[in-house]
Formats: sequence, structure tokens, C-alpha cells
Amino acid sequence: MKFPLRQLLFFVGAIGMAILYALAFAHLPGPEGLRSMYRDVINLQTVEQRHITDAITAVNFDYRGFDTLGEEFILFVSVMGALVLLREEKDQGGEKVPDAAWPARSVPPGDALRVWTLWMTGPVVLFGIYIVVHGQLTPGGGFQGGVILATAPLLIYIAENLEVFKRITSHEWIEIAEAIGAGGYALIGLIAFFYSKPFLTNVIPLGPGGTNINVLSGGMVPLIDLTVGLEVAAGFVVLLYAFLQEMLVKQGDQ
Amino acid sequence: MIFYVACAVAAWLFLVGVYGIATSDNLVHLVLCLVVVQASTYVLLSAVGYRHGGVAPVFADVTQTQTTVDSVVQALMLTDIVVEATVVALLLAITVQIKKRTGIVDPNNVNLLRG
Amino acid sequence: MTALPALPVVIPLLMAALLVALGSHLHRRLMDLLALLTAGSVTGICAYLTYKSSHGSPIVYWFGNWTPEKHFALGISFVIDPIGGGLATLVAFLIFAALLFSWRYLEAVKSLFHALMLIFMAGMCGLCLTGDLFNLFVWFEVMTASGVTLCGYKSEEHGPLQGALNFAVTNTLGAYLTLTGIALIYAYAGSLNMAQVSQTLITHPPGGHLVQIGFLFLVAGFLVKSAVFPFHFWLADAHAVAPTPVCVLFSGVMVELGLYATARIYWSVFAPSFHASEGALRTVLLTMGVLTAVVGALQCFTQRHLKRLLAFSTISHVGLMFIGFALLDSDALAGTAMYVIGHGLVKAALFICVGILLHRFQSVDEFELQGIGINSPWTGLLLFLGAIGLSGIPPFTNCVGESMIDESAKKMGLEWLSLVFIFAGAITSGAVLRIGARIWLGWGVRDEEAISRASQKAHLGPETEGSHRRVPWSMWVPACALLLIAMAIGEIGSLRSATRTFSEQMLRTADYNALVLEVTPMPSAVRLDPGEFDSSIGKQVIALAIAVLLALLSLFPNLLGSARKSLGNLVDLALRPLKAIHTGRIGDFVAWFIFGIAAYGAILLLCTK
Amino acid sequence: MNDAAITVLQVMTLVLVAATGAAVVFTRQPAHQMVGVSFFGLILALMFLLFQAADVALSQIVIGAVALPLMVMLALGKIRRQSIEQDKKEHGE
Repeated sequence: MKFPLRQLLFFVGAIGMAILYALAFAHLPGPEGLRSMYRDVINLQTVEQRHITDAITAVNFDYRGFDTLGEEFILFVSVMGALVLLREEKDQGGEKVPDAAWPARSVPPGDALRVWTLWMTGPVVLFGIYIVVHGQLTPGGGFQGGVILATAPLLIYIAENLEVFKRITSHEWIEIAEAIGAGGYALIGLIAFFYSKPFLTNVIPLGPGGTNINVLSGGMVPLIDLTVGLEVAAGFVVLLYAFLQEMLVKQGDQ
Repeated sequence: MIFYVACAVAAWLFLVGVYGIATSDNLVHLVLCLVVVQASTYVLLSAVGYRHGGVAPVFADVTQTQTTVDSVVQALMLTDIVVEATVVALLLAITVQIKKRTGIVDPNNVNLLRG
Repeated sequence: MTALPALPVVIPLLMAALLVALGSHLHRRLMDLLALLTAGSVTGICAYLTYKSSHGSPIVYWFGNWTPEKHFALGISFVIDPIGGGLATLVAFLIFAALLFSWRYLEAVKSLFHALMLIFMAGMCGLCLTGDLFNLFVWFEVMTASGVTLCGYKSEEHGPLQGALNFAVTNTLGAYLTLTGIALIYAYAGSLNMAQVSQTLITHPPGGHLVQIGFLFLVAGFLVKSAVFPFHFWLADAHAVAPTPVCVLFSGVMVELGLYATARIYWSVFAPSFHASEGALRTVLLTMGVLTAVVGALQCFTQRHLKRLLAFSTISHVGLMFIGFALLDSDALAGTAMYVIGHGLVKAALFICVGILLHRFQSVDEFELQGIGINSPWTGLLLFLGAIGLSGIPPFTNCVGESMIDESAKKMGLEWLSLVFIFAGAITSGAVLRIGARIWLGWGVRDEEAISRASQKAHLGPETEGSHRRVPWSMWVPACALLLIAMAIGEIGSLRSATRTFSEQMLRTADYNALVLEVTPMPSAVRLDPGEFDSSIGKQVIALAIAVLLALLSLFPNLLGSARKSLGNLVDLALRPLKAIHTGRIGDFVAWFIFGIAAYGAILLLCTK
Repeated sequence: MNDAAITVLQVMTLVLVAATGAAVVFTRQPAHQMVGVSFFGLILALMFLLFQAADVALSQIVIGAVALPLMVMLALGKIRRQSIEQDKKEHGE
């Protein structure tokens, strides 16, 4: 199809879509009239019933935990997908790069930068863990904390401690950790079967409640939080590593 | 009023992003346009979940009698963000590989399927 | 029943995680066995659930034990009725067949292939069983992510990457519009459970066109998935390049799931609120169906790449299924269900035949393979059987489905729809007969120029290792079994009466709401008889005759004598616009997407009284 | 802060979101676009904060403003390197 024709098709369609949007929005009741039953019920219940103060975490990991299981596996699949799509073909021999080919960066970082970034790694890891374990108390949780944790190996790379970086990222165990994270979520869901309850029922003791809610409150929620944190951290390390390796391998060739 | 402004912005982002995809001549550009399209759903969802004068439903700081915004919608948005990350990762991986195999990143030229 | 309904999704997910974790330590055969075992057990569980739900009420299963409080759905539910459960059974069964076929399949990247197939299965089963709008979206995304990866699995070649790209971008756009629809509906109804939304829409009917537009946006992603014109472009590209076992699933069930989700959303949520605009919706759906059926059939006949040809045939048949749904009537829906079963089995078998060809001769080009099939006559027999099945001849199951849809169309005064069925059936079946005759009988003029053109094209690499001389049993057994089942079950009266009974049950939205929210068991379905329909096979015989004629004419154009040239020009002229819009460019697909949604939306709103 | 001030801020951010979104689309240079996208991600996070969605804002910062641009940067680096190699090959032959 010729380019102008495509644009014509798009613009006709876009005008139509704009009208559809306008008609739909015009008949929404507006912020005052929006029905909030779902929110109201959850707001009322989450502290007493679940010993969780962050209602979003309660919805994510308990009320609608099954959605989040699916979401974890979307991430899981896409990490596998990036590995499958980015893999080097075997028949071009020698693609498996020997260690010597790992490059030095073109501009070596100064000592100050090196020290500073290495020094940063510790706080980043701590911050990530903090965000993960406080999921049911304050904003944040396994997902956000996991991504923060995944950036720690990159800081090490920036500081050019390649040995450590490789040891952290290129090993099989990181993929195993990811699988344990994703599978662990489903396993926690299975616990309910021993109590003759449906999948993902929160059968673990809820821990301190009321004003004493702490990181152990919420029954299975902190556990799920940890598995999600593990899965997301490992998943993003693999993901970033897959892209980074693509770049490094070629640098090594030069 | 804010609700309708947000709705309009959502519609705008969707259409402008799709326009970018339709006219894109670079696969990386295309992927980033898709991010803009996705942002349309963020804007719409956050408008749908917002309540006038509402606060975040974190009951460490607020009491349960206060008006809060909708927690369910925020949970949906979290899923939405994960979907964004995965879509971008997959598409970028495909882009890098297409570049490697064909040397081309123009979606109008990478055309190996006619038959 | 506290565990079983969750297992079709949970078992494959767990097994996938296990396979990835153990990955490199497992022997290949052990991985095959584990994956087959998983698929087999899920098939069994789904069949049992279907059986259970057909004897009594549909099964409602609340994850996290969040049963409705004061009739408000807090959690996510699976609602398993015989239609959804049956479809899930078909999904798991085809996964089993595909895994069996890939017993000798290309060397796996660690265990990723098996894990991806299992997660794909979990996504499809979840989509069939769920009763929650957002959960539907989540499983849709699981399907898209794993489907894209499986499509681009042979990433060392050009084609798969392009196919995966088109797949990913179009489906993701569709998914975002679906999410927009969910946001609109949630904004109005304040809940996500299908029954709950439906009830809110009944008690507080929204003004204006919110319902219609919300529905259109909501199903947009599923329309893309089910390759409705003009959102179908990606499907042919993805099929042409995906590995054969993956094609089996794409054509056999994934596309049909888009239709199922559309029908599920309509009947479980929107049907009561659509009362005034039912006619308008019928017009829209019929337009979609007829256009898709015709365009798919015409494109199908012009292909020479076997997988692409079968892909367009799938598009055409999806159009026919949409016609069945478009009648918005329980008998037509029952016919559609029968058609989905029959078509899924036959098309899966046909793709396996093509996979066998690829295994033996490393090509899927019609001209290159001319006459070569003589070395594997049994595959040829299977392919011919499948071709005949496509035209809708008894005893194939889709024939029964077609008759049921026909009957119901006649009642509505839409007799002309049977012409569309004959047209699409004849052309798609003729195309497959043509390739069969060329490859196995060596018929047709040998076109050296066409062959050399083919070898310049990006070729599909081999998918199998080891000896290519023999066809291993793991390849032909599934194909035989699928065809046999497709022929055997169509005439079973009890299956017909079951689909009729439970299609009727699926239409009863109010009962569904009461079942989910008030835990009132559905009034037990009155068993309907297998149904009276025109059992004369005149139309089907005509379709098959046209198919044979078309195949012969395209193989031996000289039979036409002097009329050949002018007729050829005419056909060329007619097909040129079609060829012109199938560009393979993502930018065009996206423009068509926006245009298509706007156009269908316009029809829907303008026809609403 | 009173309600009116918040509403004004919200509207301003929304307009900014619309503008930066369009800017991302109309920047045809992926390298420049990447900067735009990280900025867009930050603005979205700000918008989430103003709409009282702290959890989402945190996710958006780690994904939209960090992980996503990082992936784009790595992919772009890879693509650029390949272009250089291809040029070399063409000139070398």
C-alpha cells in the first residue's frame, strides 16, 4: 500500500475512533457518580480481615491474587522469550565467547566513580529488600523492590568489576531462582488444598493485626511478596543481561 | 472536570501513538510509540480510580472513614505496567534480532513474508 | 471440587516452572514425557469438569475462597459450563497432539519449548474458564506473550522474526483497546466480575451508546486474535513462519478462542442490555463474518506456500464461525460449537500433514514439491481426507455444525448465508485438493520458473533432526487420530443434543448471574433433542464438486481452451485489490485496525434504533 | 494544599503528559526518543502521585523511567554497533 493511502485510512479511522471515544466518555457518570462498591468493600475489610494496611497489596496478592499469578507468568514468559529470541545460533561456531573476549569499557571509569558505584550497591540492595518486605504495609512490594534489586548487578558492571558481575548474572542459578519465584507463587496457592479450601486461599495465620501490623502480618501475603520479589529481580537480571550480553559479545569481536 | 480532561488525554495518547506506529520507519521508534499507546490506558485507569479529595488507600497513614481512591484500579494498573515491560522486552529482542539477520530496522522494508 | 477447577491452569504453570528450573539437567525424552503427561492430565481434568458441569449446574469456583459477600463478587471466579469446559478440553487435547508431534521436533533451547507450550496451554484454558473480565485480559496476555515467543522460536531465520513482530504489535494494540473497554465498563459498573457487571447494567442501564462502544472496545483484542477482517493480516504471517506444532495450536484453537471470548462476553455480560440494538449487532457481526469468510477464501486459493494457504483457509472458516455466532441464537451457537470442534481437529491434522512434508522434503512450497509426494502416499491420503473435510461433507463434524447454522439462518430469513458457506467451503477445500493433486499425483504443468523463484525466497529451515527418510509414528498417529475423531463424533446424536442444550443454557444471562452471585443453582437444563435439520447433503456435494472443478481448472488451465486468457485476466483483476492490501507491513495493519474498529463502531451505532 | 490547587496541578500534568507523549511519537531519532521516553515515564509517575497512586508511581519509576530506557539503550547500542560492522563489511569488500 502506498504511504499516503495508509495515512488516509488511518485518519478516517482516527476521526471515527475519536467520535467513539467522545460518545463513550460523555455517558460516563463522571467522578462523583462512579460506582465504588468494590473499593468500599475492600477498604472496609482489608485491615481487620487481612491484617494488611496497603489495600493495593491486599487486592494484588489476596483478593485478586489469581490475576497476579497470571501476571507473574507473563513476565516469566517474556524473559524466556527474550532468551529464545536473542540466542546466538550454534552453527556459526565460536559464538560462545571465551572469557578473554569480555571487553574492557572503552573509557575506563575513574577511581572515584568506581568506588562510589560500588559503595552504592549495598544501599540499593538494602532499599530493594526493604521495599519488598514492606509490601503489605506501605506502597511498594515484590514487584517494585524486585526491579530495584535487579539494578544492583548493573551498578557492579558500571564499576567494571566484571568478574563479580559475571558471577552474579551468567550463572544458571539465576534462572533457577526465577523459576522458583514463579513456581513458588503457585505452590503457596496449593497450600490451601490441605485445608480443603480453593486455590490461593489465605490459610496461613494472619499474624499481628490492628495497630500492631508488621512485616509478618497478612498470612500468605508476605510469602507471595517474597516469591514475586525473587521472580522479578531474577527475571529482570536475566532480561537486562540478555540485552547486555548481546552488546558485549560484539564488543569482544572487535 | 478533571475526569473528562484525563479521558481526552487518554484518547489523544492512543491515537497519536497509533499514528506513530502507522508511520514509523524504525522498529525502535515503533516500540516506543507502543509505550505511548499503553500510557493511554494508564491515564484512563488513573482517572477512573480517582475520587475527588480521595487519598491513597494505605491505612497506615489514613483512617478507614476517609475517602480514598480506588485500590482495585491501582492493582489493575500494576498488572498493566508489567505487561508494558514484557511487551517492550519481547519487541526489542525481536528488533535486535531482525537487525542482526537482515541489517534493516525499517518496518516497511523488512518484508520477507510476501508469498 | 475444592481443587479440581483450578488445576487446568495451575498444573501446567507449575510444570513449566519446574522444567525451566531443572532445564539442562533433564534428558530430552524425560522432558517430552513430563510435558505430555501434563497435557494428558489436563485433558482428563477438563473432560471431567465438562462432564460434571453437564450433569447439574455449571461449576463456580472462587479463587482465594472469596465467595460473594452480600451478592458482591470480591474475588475472581472460574465459571465452568459445558461449552467453556469443552473448549478447554479441546485445547488440552490439541496441545497433547502437538507435543506428540514434536517428539522429534527441533532441538529445544534447554527446556524452553516445552515450558512455553505449557504456559500457552495454561493461558488458553484460563481464557476458556474464567468469569472475570480482567482475568480474561490477563490470560489473553499470557497467550500473546507465549504465542509470540513460540512463533519466533526459530529466531535464526528472518521470517519467524517478522511474523512474531506483526503478531506482537497487532495483538498488543488490540489488548490495549480491550483494556480501555474494561476501564470504561469498570468506570460505569464498578466491578469486574462478568455476572456483577451484567447485573449492574440491567439495574442501572447507562445512557447513550456506552454499552455498545464499551462492548466493541472490550472485544477488540479478541477480534484481532480471531483474525476478523480487517484485523486478520498478522495471522497469515505468523502461521507461515511458526513451527508446525505451534501452527496446529494457532489454527486449531487459538483463533477460535477469540470468538469464544467474544461470545462469552456478549452472553454473560451484555446480552440483556443489547436488547434494543440486537439487530445492529447482528448486522455488524454478519458483516465481519461474511467479509472474513470471502476474503480468507480468495486469498487462500492464490497461495503456494502451504502453511500460508492453510492459514488463510483458517481465516475463512473463522468467518463462517462468526456467522454462526452472529445469528445470536442458541441453535446457531450450537452449530458454531460443533463447527469449532470439527474444524479444529481437521485443520490440526492438515497442519501436521504439512509438517510431515517439511520433515521429509524440507520444503512447504507447492511447486517445489510437485510429484514428490509419491514417496509418502499415506500422508497424501490424510491430506485428501482433510481437504474433503474442509468442504463440510459428512461424516465430518463441521458438516453437522454447518447444517445447524443453516437451519437457524433459514428461520430468520437469511437463506443466502448458506451460499457463503458453500463458497468458502468450496474454495478452501479446492485449494487443498489442488496442492494434494500437485504434490501427490504430480498433476499440473511443471513451472520451472516458479520453482526457481521459490528457492530464492527465504526458506523454512528443517525442524527436525536425524533421518528424514521415514515418517516416525509420533507424527502420523496424531494426524490419523484427529481426522478419525473429527469423522466419528459428528454423527453422535447425544453430542448434538448436548451442544444444543448447553448453548441454550449459555444464553440465559439471568440464570448465570443468579448462579454466580447468589449461588442459586441453574435450573437444570432441559435436555433438547438432537434437533431437526435438513440432513440432505445436496449443498455439501455441490461445494465439493465446485472444489474439485476449481482444483482441476487451476492445475490444467488449458481445459478452458480459448476462454482461458480472458478468464485469467478477469480473476487477476478481481484479486488485485486483495493482493494489494496484504502487504505484510505493520504500518498498514495498524491503519486497518483503527479503520476497522471505527467502521464497525459506525455500523453498530448507526443501525441502533 | 487545597483541592483547587491539586486540580490545577493535575490538569497541568495531564497536559504535560499529552505533550510529551506526542513529542515521543514525533521524535523520529530513536536515540533522542529514548531521552523523551524516560522523561515521559517520570511525568507519568508524577501524574500517578497526583492521582494518589503511590504504588503505581513507584512501579512506573522503576519500569518506565529506569528499566525500560535501559533496555532501549542496550538495544540501540547493539543496533548501532551492527550498523558500523555492516558498513565496515561493505567498504572492506
